[in-house]
Amino acid sequence: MIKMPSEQDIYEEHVLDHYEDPYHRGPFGEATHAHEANNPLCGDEIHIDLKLSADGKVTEAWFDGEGCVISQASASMLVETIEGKTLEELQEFSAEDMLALFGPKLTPNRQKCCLLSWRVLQSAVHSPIDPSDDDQEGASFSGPSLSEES
Amino acid sequence: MIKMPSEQDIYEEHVLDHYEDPYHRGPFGEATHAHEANNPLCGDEIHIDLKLSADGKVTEAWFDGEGCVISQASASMLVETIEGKTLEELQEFSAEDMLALFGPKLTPNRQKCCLLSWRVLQSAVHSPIDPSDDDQEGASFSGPSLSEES
Amino acid sequence: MPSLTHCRDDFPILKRSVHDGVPLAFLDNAASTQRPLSVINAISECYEKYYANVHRGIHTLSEESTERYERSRKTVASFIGAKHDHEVVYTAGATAAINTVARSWGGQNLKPTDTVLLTIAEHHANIVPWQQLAAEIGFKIEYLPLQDDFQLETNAVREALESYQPKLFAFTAASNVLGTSFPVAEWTALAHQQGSTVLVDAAQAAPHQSINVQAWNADFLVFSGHKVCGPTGIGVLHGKEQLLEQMPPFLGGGGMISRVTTEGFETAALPDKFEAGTPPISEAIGLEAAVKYLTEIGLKNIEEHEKTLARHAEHGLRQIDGVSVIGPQSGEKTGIVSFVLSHAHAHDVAHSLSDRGIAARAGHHCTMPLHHALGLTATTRASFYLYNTLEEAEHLVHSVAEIQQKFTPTGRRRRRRKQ
Amino acid sequence: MPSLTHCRDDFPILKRSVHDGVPLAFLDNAASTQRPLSVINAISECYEKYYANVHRGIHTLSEESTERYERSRKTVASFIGAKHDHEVVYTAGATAAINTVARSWGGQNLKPTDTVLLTIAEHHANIVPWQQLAAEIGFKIEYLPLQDDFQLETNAVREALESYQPKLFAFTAASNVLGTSFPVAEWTALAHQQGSTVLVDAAQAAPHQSINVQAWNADFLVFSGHKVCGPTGIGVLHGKEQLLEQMPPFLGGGGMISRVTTEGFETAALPDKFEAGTPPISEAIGLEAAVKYLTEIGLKNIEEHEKTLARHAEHGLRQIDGVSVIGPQSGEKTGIVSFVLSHAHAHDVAHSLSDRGIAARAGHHCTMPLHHALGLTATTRASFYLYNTLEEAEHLVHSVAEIQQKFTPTGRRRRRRKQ
Ligand SMILES: Cc1ncc(COP(=O)(O)O)c(C=O)c1O
Ligand SMILES: Cc1ncc(COP(=O)(O)O)c(C=O)c1O
Repeated sequence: MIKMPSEQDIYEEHVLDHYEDPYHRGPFGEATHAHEANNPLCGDEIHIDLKLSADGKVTEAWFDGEGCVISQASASMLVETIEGKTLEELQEFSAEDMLALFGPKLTPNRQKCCLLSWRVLQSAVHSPIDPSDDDQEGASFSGPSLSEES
Repeated sequence: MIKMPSEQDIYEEHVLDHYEDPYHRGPFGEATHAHEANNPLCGDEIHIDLKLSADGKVTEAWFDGEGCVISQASASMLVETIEGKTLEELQEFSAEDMLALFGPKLTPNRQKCCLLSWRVLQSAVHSPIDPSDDDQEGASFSGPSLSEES
Repeated sequence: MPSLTHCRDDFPILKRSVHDGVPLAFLDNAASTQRPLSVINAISECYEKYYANVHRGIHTLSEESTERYERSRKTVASFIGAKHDHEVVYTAGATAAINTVARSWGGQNLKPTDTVLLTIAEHHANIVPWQQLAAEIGFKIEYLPLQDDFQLETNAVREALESYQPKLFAFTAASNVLGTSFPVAEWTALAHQQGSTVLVDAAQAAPHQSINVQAWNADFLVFSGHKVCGPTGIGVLHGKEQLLEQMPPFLGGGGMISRVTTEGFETAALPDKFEAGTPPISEAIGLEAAVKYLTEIGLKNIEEHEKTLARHAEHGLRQIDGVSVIGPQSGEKTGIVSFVLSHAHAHDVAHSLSDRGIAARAGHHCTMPLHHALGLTATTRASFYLYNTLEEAEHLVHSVAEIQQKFTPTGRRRRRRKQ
Repeated sequence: MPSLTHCRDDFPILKRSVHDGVPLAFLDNAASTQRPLSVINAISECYEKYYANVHRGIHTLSEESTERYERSRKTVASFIGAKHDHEVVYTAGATAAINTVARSWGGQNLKPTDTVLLTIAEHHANIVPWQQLAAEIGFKIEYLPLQDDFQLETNAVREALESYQPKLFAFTAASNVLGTSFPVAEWTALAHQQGSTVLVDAAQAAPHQSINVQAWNADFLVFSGHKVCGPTGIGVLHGKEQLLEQMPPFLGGGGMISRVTTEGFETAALPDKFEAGTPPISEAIGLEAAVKYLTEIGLKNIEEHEKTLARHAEHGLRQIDGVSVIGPQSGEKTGIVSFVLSHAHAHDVAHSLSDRGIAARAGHHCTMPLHHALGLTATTRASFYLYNTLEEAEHLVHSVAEIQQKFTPTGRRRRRRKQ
């Protein structure tokens, strides 16, 4: 039997803080890499902008988007965390790490909200913003699918 | 709950008599009307030949076919019964009448065996054997369908 | 209003608590209903007492199963007022039923120059199959828009029918989001005047209102077992005899043929023609029990009961600052209320409702085009059924008020990261 | 052989008498099996304790149902040794699964000049969908014939593959009539050498032998829930990830999309892409219980048990004058024995067996082309499963001997009609 985490657990102070006062939310003019995707479950949208240095480090990370507390707060936590990380470190940053970063335990359906920004990030690092801008490989995700509810 | 009639009931003397010593079974050269069909359930086949008089009476009826005791015995009983009948009388001869003529009570699935000849008869009266032989309307049955088993 | 409170005892699941003793208020009935014990027992009894594969097996269990399977068809046929039992075809669900009509009738009848008319309020089940077919054949799909008050007037339907002259008009009898129902008989008559064939998606109507397919006169009608207190895994396609007879079969396999050779096959008579393979046997038997249960309580009573609850909830929700109900103020309404909160996302609302024991849906409810047209990405939906109570409706209203309050921005500051 | 007699207690239906106290000997397992209490209870429990529509509902019941539904997929994936859970797609049955491959993969890949290779022993479910598609597209269908001894040698398969170069080779892993099974891995490897795609109909294999889709290496594999002690209304399509990903969706509706606009739709990821509409939820949960039950007893034990019974029955039947067994004397055999009597039609045999409590099938068993090739219209089939006993096998043999005797012509004379 699944124990549905209660409101207090999930919407804890830390989470609501990130929701109301997000880190690096908004447009970012100096991005070298970017990606965006939506979660068809709820229409949540996340856009991530990255500035990667020549030696493969994230010098700056921004997000923008719309959606539920979990998707937006987790995106804020993610961009805050990854600044300064190398590409290898990002690649190693697993879905489990993302859930751990978020903190409160989530049911499978709400994990999808939390993992949206993480997925977008995985694609963003492969999506340079430049004339050869049609690199579309980021569009196909692996992992649990994001389908709709009925 | 369906009570499956037992062997003794269904394969009673009268039925087996008709099976082993059928009435007017075989080819009949003087038919004016004829039809045949099969029961996909078991592959039973019944062909019926009728000789209709100008005033719309069955002067002679024959059948031929292959199949289970019930389909063959009931066909024999049917052709024996209908000789001398008018077309109106045939039209009025219902599926229930056919089951009553057969005698032993049948479960729904075995009623299909019993009603095969009756269906063929209903089509045969509309299927004259003559140059305008392409009257195909007899091919579509009404009533319970004769589908296959799995 | 006749109290239906005694019905609650018939549904074992309603006794459970959600967590930590919080009782369940199941308001997710538009997604799927719960089952009374009589349905659960009918399924168990089938497997425990007389199950065998149906279709003319010559042994006692198969005779019994076949008889019960076909008795179910008869009961369902009379539940919807069908002229012939064999006009009732069992499918895997409403979705499968619409796909059957699309591929079989549509594949045969729709031409590149044709138009299929839908409403913007259709469920994806009544959009995507037509889009798939349109991609193959090349016909056009037009959508009837809603007015600003969420209504769709018969006049607009008449005009669209006249100007598009659609080969098919496919519409839902009741919206799964707006809480409205459409005048099926009237629209069908208008469509027939233009020579259009009509498919009615009754997935949200069958659970709540008495249906008479002959009075409605639609050419096709579909609904799902799991939304009428029946099992999952079964749906109903009703088609007029003449249409079903002219259509090619859809799925191929055992049971739908009268003869197969290495060269080809001959199709069986109705309804077998559209029931390829081993059918949903225990599901049909469960569906019969469900339909009997609803009939005993009376569709009229059910409709009245759930409307009372839904209107009560709607009234309460409309009083809350920052809550908007997505649906008209008046007109023919059903037991569904969808809404949005100015301060909380639909998902967070549903989550917080669940903490309070209330099961509601959040999302686009498989109506993305409708949500897009309304400028929304997601709504929260409460949908009532015969076993719900006035207390639950009130609990919903109070909970939504609390949630709207709780998610009001308070000028929080994120703790700065130690670097 | 390990006795499986204790299993009988797990199946409530086996306690019933057929009529007048005659005990039931259920030998119609190839048509559909019975269910152990654990399966029946899993279904009831789902409806009584945690049912709601699945797919990302944000409330406790929907979370629980979704979790159980997806856990079922995991269990079934490991039951057949699938590489990925999302290679397991739930359908309405084996028939629906084959139709899905035909319409989706076949519609995309088969060209007018192509050939589809089948065996003459296929079930209609693995013939008619290809005939329907061939009528549209225009490709050829070829059938591998049987030898006089009912066998189909690998050499003949190799030659046919070489000469026809089929785009698809679709064959049954075990015949539902002949009581034989085919060397799936070997034939699949040969087909792949010729560049053919392979579909394996495992409807009669899954209940009785341990399947490893990775070892078999077939591109598609299908089976039905109701033949593995699971519920009706559910079947399994296994496809290799890469193939499923390249295929267009089949049925359209809710759940299989990631986005719908008025202009068109985007398809969801696997496995949702092929699961349009509300899926068979309680059926999936029942199927998981069935697969666990079979795994606990051990497929090896089941196979051995039913083979012993079937060979015992076959040996006895072959001794009876006028009885012919329709199947080879040797080779890889399963728990199925089909036969014909010189004096009695298959229907009369099944009927008379039923009088003696024995449930057996009579007819063409959805294999008309096979029966035609054998010069038969109908056979009687006894099919054994884990809960059958040696006594039942012997009862069958004695009963058949009696029936052959009873229907021996005796020179009866019909009473002449009084005119
Ligand atoms: C070999 C074979 N394939 C396919 C099927 C079809 O299975 P279902 O009727 O469950 O779809 C059957 C069962 O009748 C079968 O025996
Ligand atoms: C209006 C409407 N149509 C069709 C469907 C599809 O029904 P199912 O998922 O049972 O196939 C639904 C249910 O979600 C619905 O609400």
